[in-house]
Amino acid sequence: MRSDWNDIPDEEFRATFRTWVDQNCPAHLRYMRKQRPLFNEVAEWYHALAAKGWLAPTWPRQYGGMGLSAAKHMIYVEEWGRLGCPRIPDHGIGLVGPLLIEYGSEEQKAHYLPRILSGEHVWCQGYSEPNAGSDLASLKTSAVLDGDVFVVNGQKIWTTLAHCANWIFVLVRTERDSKVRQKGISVLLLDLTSPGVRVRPIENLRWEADFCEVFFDNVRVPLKNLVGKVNEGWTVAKSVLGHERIFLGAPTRPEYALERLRRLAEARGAFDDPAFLSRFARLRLDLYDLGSAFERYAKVLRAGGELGADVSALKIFTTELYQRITEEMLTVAGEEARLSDDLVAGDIEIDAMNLFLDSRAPAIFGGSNEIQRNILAKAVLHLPG
Amino acid sequence: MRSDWNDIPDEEFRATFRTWVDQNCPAHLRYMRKQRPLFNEVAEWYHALAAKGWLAPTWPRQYGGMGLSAAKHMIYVEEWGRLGCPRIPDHGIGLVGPLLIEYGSEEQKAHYLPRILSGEHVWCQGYSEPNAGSDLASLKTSAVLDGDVFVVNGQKIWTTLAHCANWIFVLVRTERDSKVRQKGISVLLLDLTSPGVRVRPIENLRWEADFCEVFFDNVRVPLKNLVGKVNEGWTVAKSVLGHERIFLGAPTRPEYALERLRRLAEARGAFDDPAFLSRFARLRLDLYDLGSAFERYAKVLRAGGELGADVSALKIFTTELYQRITEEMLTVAGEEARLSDDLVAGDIEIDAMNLFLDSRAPAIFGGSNEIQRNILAKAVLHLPG
Amino acid sequence: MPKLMLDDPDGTLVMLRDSVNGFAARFPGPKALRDRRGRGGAMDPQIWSAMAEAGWIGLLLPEDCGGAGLGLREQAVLSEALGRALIAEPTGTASVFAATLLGGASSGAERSRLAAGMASGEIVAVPAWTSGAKPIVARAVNGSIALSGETRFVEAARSATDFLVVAQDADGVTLLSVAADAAAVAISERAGVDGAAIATVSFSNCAVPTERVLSRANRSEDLLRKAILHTRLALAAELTGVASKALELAIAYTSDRVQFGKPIGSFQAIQHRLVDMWIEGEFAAAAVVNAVDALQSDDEDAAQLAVLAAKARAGEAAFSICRRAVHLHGAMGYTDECDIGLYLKRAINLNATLGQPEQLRLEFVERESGLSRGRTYG
Amino acid sequence: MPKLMLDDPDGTLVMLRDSVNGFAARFPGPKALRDRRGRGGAMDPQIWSAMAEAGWIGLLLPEDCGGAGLGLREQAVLSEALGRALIAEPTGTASVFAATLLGGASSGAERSRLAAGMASGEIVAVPAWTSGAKPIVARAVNGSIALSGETRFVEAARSATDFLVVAQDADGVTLLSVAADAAAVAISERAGVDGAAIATVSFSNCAVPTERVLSRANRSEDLLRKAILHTRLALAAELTGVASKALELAIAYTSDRVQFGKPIGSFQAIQHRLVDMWIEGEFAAAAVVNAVDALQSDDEDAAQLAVLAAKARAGEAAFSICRRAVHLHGAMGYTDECDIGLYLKRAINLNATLGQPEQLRLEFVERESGLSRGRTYG
Repeated sequence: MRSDWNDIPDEEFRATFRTWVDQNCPAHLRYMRKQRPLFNEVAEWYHALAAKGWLAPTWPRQYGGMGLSAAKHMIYVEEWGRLGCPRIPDHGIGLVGPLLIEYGSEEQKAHYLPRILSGEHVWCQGYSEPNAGSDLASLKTSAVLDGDVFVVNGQKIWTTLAHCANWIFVLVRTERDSKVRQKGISVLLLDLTSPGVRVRPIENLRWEADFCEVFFDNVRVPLKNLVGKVNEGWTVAKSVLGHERIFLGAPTRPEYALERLRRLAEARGAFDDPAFLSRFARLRLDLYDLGSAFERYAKVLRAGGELGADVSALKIFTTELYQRITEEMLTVAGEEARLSDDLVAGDIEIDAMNLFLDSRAPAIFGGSNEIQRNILAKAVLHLPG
Repeated sequence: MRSDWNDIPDEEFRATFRTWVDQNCPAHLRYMRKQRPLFNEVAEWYHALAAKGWLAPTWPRQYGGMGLSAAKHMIYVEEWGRLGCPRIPDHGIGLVGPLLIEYGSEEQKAHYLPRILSGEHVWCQGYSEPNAGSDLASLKTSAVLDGDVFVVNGQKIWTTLAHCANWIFVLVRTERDSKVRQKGISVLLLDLTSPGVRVRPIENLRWEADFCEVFFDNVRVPLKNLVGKVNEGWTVAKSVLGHERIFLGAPTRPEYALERLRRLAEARGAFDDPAFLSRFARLRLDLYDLGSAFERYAKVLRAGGELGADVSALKIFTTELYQRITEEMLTVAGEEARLSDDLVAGDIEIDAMNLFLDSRAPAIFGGSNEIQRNILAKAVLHLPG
Repeated sequence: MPKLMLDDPDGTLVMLRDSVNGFAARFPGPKALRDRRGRGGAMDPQIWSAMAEAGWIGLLLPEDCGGAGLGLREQAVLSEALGRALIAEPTGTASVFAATLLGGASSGAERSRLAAGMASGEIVAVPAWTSGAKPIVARAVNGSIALSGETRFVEAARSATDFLVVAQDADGVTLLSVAADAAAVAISERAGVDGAAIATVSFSNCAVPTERVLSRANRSEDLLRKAILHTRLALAAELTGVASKALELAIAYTSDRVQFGKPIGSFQAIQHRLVDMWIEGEFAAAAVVNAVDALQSDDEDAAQLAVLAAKARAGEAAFSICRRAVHLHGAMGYTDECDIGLYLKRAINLNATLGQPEQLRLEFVERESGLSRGRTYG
Repeated sequence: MPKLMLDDPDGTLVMLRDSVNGFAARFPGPKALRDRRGRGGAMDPQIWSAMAEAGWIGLLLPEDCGGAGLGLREQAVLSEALGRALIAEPTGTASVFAATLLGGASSGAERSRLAAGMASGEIVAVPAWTSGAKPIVARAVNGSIALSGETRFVEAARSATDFLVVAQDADGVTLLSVAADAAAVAISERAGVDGAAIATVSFSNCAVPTERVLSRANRSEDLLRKAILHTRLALAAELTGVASKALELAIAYTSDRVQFGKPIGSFQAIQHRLVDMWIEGEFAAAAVVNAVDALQSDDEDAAQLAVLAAKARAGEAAFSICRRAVHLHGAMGYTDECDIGLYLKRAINLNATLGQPEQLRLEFVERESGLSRGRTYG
């Protein structure tokens, strides 16, 4: 058995990882326009990672993961991004795995974890509902116990990639009358091929469907698919994001967009206009300083610390910077800003409109920036209620 | 007796007014650095206007005013501004006069109005208190009736030009226990030379004192100095601003500041920098469009209509534009932005720091921009409570 | 909501607004816009004929060639109402630009044919001209005129029956019409953000009979300048309508959407943002009214400045209001099913047509300071 | 509150911060700043000596000339703490800039005299050099050196005992010291926004003994570049401290101030604004830490970029946070009696010193893209 990854010096780990990934991630999958490819579109890469044992960076090695520390995991994510590897449907790896490892029964771990690694189970996450978005605790999808089976009724929405998943881990209300709304919620593992499940993809502004509505009509879920204790799912649900919250604030998207802006501006001669240069300089420095701010939190993780609520600063800044960069692309595009087709810039094509529209999403998802500011006001600045 | 001003065509009125003012407003008082000169500093101009009968533009002619319509009054104010005439201490003309004309007794009108015109009485306005600013109705200065005399105790603050005034019209609480906080408030006319009054000027960021604290320690005010009914002063107090609310949104200050910015930029060669030109163009167009927006409300007045709450849009825009222009001045000033002294620009001096600091005030006074936005959200957009 | 405040002594403007509302009930803008994508961006002939029937196409055509003899006030109000209703046909170019060119063209059979056809909806006359680009060259060859060159960003090219071509000949600028199905005309389309196709139209030594000349040098230059001026005004008005409706949708959504037991529109941060959006919308409307007023004076310089300001302000306001309105719709705003995204896309198209705000602002200050009196167009 | 997050294995940085807090209790910054205005902008010798006594003046001087041998990490933390406490003495120039020049100067009696005097507080050595201006000219005359020219924006000129003059001679850049009371030195002062006088110092054929030469061509150029680099870092750190304290004051005021029965800091629009201010402050602190780290590597290009970014970010953040903090203090913020205005004025001074954000950002992208490798200073 190979040695512990965490004992290898950072730069050696980085080089090892980078070399193998560069050699093994198929070229046609690099720098995909799609932010969220379907499972089938990236299956070969998924299986290659699994075969190498590098699919689950943070799972303990006993479950087939790499057991990386937060610091090593950051390197893993950074190199992945730099090499333009596609995002794989990662709810199983990133959410269900950690959830089961912390709260699942031994049977659940033994059954589900290998099937995530093999790609037999493709997972999605059933949290939001039409009237429970920012205010998740007001969710209404119900699960009523009938013998040793939960009967689930209700609807989820914004369920990313549900149309290529066959399993969903779903937050349901199992107790209707509790005074504290966070009580009475449970987490179930639900087979999407069960009778009574209907999935409807929702087209987004970019004319792609990467999220769905999922309807449950008397869907029967065995009691053994309950994770943790009944009515105490809120804690389970909220726990799945640990140090990974830092990645919501990673500079990846604005970095990519700024490079596209630079190329477009070069092709259009915009750098000859000092007024553009002045606006570009502001964006460039925002990105540079975002790197410094990201490093400030990464240091905490490297030192073995935990992140506080203050890490939300990164999420707000990076998502709004991404928007400002793509808005500038439309200014540089001039009359061509009217096109949804990509813009020709020398020998490459720049997906200006695709990026502009894509940049609308991150300021909403993962907790809207307004919610993040509310949290910071209370948890960090301790402002009065 | 001369004919009704309102029967004269607008352009003829404008020309008549402009010619006389240009000939009679002393040159050394034009374009003063001080926004709020003291009475003595501008007394000669005050008396000249009074002698001509042009001191009180909106008072009815029977009280010695010009009886101007809102439309004619706008011309009066515009020309006054264009000729760089100084602001005179105008609480008597603009506030006390209209207040007495609407709510005062015949005796009060006969006694006070002529003394305003003669300059014998110089007025200030006692509304705000240390804990009653935006939330004016929470005022605490008390007046207790003792026979036919009110005994006044408490403190006012931000009382503009109290140190050159000899009278104050003051909002006091005459009833402590009413449930509606707006009830139980009265308006008194108070002689500042009375025993128990103390006035303390407050220096502002520009090292000038244009407002004061006023302390009342058992000050005795005759009952006959009550305006309107006791405990019903809130309506009186709120009524004094009618169509004049439009002037809070007048482009005067940003107009002046932009011209100074233009001169400074010319002297510093900033127009050779297209990045500056681009920022300047935005400010210039903001000012131009402010003119169009102002005209939209002025048309309502000219047509004899009344202004709604929506006129606050002008106040917000003009005060924030004023700030952005003066901030740009500091950018153009470069290392010289460190100076509080005026900047030499060719053969003139530009008071960049003076304007920058002055521009901090209008976004606060006259109802902070936050309060204006609250009002607009409710009264114009009808957003839920 | 922000709205063009114009005197309406005889009620014409109210009637225009009412008729657009009635039209929108029959042909809902968002549906038509979605349908257009399914057709690859081509116009819906039924909608365009209905608009012609309503008297909206070529509204600016003078009475001497069958027009309604209505003016820019009416056009501004019409465009604003179309913007609000998201009736996203190419009104700015195939009606306002075309009618201004034809209205000032020399009298003659071709002008009459085109004007009558436009007004009846049988002819779709699409201007072929690109701001700042290499002009189309016209040469006299064997008693006809040969055109060579290309124009970019042509709307509704595939639906055109005739192109109104602004070309350069030895004497200056000439204006002529070209049958859209002429052999030497090639159309290459790209997808526009709001579903309309945007084309490059090329003329390869395309022979045009001299009867199709509509106006010659000097006069054509004035005409072109005037057409740009009128079209920018119409675009500004349409943008104001788009902005106003997007704001209305955002207010309705946030007043309705409950989270944490309260409508999100009751949260102060949302309220203040909506107020700022409203102020921008009000300023856009005021700027357009100012431009309408200025165009009715004799001072062309003043009119140019006012129109530049109006298009810049309305474009910026519409883009910014729609962006924020999308955000205020939360996840719903990021879906194609929700109308608000269509307003954003329409705003982007109109804002990018005939000059984005930055460019227009710079032109304004240059014009005002007399720095570059030499430039005529764009 | 935003704060420089630096490793502090031996507790030096905590001690530094504590000692500044203790100092500020004895010499409260706002009071000293107000007093200075009454003195027409001159330094308070008592405060400067106390700072020297604390070991803060010439902190960067190497041990070989009596310095503490501390580095840029310590200087950054000191400057940040001074900024927070509003101890508005000319630390950036008369300590950091001067110490960097002296630290790299040639060994010799003059260097030792100045370094020892700086550290003891008896000598106030003020750099006389203006970015981008016509340099002071040095000519050899009768065995001494004659200086002619003027430098602008010199802080604490009237309090200086010696000027450290960067002059141009036939070989390049030379560095020498001039007695401040020399006959041919003229000082003309103007009022600075934070009460410190800002002077133009002129040299009219001023004779300086050759013993006062501290460093000659080539080396002086490097020294000057390094002095600018260090001073910009120190200014950025000081600005971060100013910003952090201004934010703290704004939070305290809005948490305290009750209107409509609630602290105004409970209103969501105010909360979100404070959060945005806090984010700016955090980014400023992170940018300064990044610059400190970069300066400890061997990559000078990387260090230059990091310092440009830090000064730009911290300057912009401090100016913007202080402006908004003044506004959040309402009418009180507009008075001279309230400390918050002093923070704003201090931020304006520091932000305008050695490059405003716009200039620094442009320099960053030019440097990064290699567009103008020729420029050396400023």
